[in-house]
Amino acid sequence: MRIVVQEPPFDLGAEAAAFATGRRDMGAIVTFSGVVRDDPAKPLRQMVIEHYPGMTERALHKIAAEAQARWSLGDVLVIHRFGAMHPGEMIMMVATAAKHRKDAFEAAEYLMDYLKSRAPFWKKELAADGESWVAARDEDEDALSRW
Amino acid sequence: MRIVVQEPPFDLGAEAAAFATGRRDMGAIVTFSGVVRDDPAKPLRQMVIEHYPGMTERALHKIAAEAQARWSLGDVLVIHRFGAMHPGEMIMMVATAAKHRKDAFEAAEYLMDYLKSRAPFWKKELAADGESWVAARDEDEDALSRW
Amino acid sequence: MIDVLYFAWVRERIGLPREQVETRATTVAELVEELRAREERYALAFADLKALRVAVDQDLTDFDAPLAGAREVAFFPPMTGG
Amino acid sequence: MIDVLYFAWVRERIGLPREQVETRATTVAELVEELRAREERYALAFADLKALRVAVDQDLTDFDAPLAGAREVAFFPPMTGG
Repeated sequence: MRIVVQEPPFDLGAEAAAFATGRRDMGAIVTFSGVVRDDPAKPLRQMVIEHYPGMTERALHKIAAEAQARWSLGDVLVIHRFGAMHPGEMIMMVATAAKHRKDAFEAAEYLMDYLKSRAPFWKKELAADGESWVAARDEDEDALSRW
Repeated sequence: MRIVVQEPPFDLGAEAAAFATGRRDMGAIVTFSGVVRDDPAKPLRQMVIEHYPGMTERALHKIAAEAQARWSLGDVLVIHRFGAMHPGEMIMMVATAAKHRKDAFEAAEYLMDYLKSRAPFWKKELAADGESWVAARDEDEDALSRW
Repeated sequence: MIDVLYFAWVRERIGLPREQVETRATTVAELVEELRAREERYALAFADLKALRVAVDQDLTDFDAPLAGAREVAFFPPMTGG
Repeated sequence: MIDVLYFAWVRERIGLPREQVETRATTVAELVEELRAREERYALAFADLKALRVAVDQDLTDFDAPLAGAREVAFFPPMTGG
């Protein structure tokens, strides 16, 4: 298990390749990556992610450990950035390795669902007309009920 | 949409990075990659994948187009190899880009479920004690019923 | 004349990847009957149709599919890609 | 003495990221009452507890959680990571 919380960009290609390389015992690798999205109707200047140092790593470890307890996984990777980033930049990624694709997919979705609303990150959007904190979506909270 | 059927290895990292780069309109990228798995109890020398040239590309295009019709996707990538490969080598990958993670995850799982049992590939395992065609699993056929 | 293709263990049992077949069969099932009657290796390959899949002109179909106008018929076991 | 941390708009409304608080509160809810009574900006930040989450010693918990032995309490809006 590898959990990384950092400000600078990460290299999705290099991380995905390193995670997948040489897994002779694991047939299925799933990655999810989240990108700062720009709404053409309301152009975004920057996204700033605030986090809670200490608790963030603790929460991510807990979520990843829970995924490993629930599914048969060879490995789990979580990288999440904080600080300022521009549209098109990568915010975070998770990767899971499992013998079978069902485990790898479900575990990645579980990680994402919990990471969204149980890891202490808060997004602020800076647009031409001002700045605003992104509101939590009910459907993200609802997503937890399926696990 | 990009569909590639080829014999040589592909570079998961480079493909994942190229697929994800600059998607300002798409917040969620999912990749799945399949690796030749080795069973320590029955070491595999090689896996050989046979396919049906012409029909393979046609079937993959059809599956990818159906995924694009069902989910709101920015892009779809499918790469599948044929020929001989060793344990640890990458067999195939799919990637999906969507505004929201639910669409990206579901579409990637749909692509994998259909690709498993509706695209004309057949796996043969070459082990120390002989060679054998991999049997289709009932659960792979059953997986289609959820869509 | 129709192109008949075989893949995986169907190809191995019959001993060739493709052949041209002169047939008056109007459905896939009739074509299978003609092939079965040819030689033991065909009879063996087509012994259990539930273990086989068929594509006509590169589209998966059923054994009762019509052959009218078809150029290419392929027989193979269930697919195991991914 | 307990460290009290604020994040996102809670931090902005209160105007500081953390402070040390001398308190005799035995639960988070009691601590919130003490903070609310301090100044208008605290009252505003804690106006709607349903819009807030709380962590005690870096674990998410409820507003009725006990504070016995706690070193660090953090208040923040629902998380929006990923």
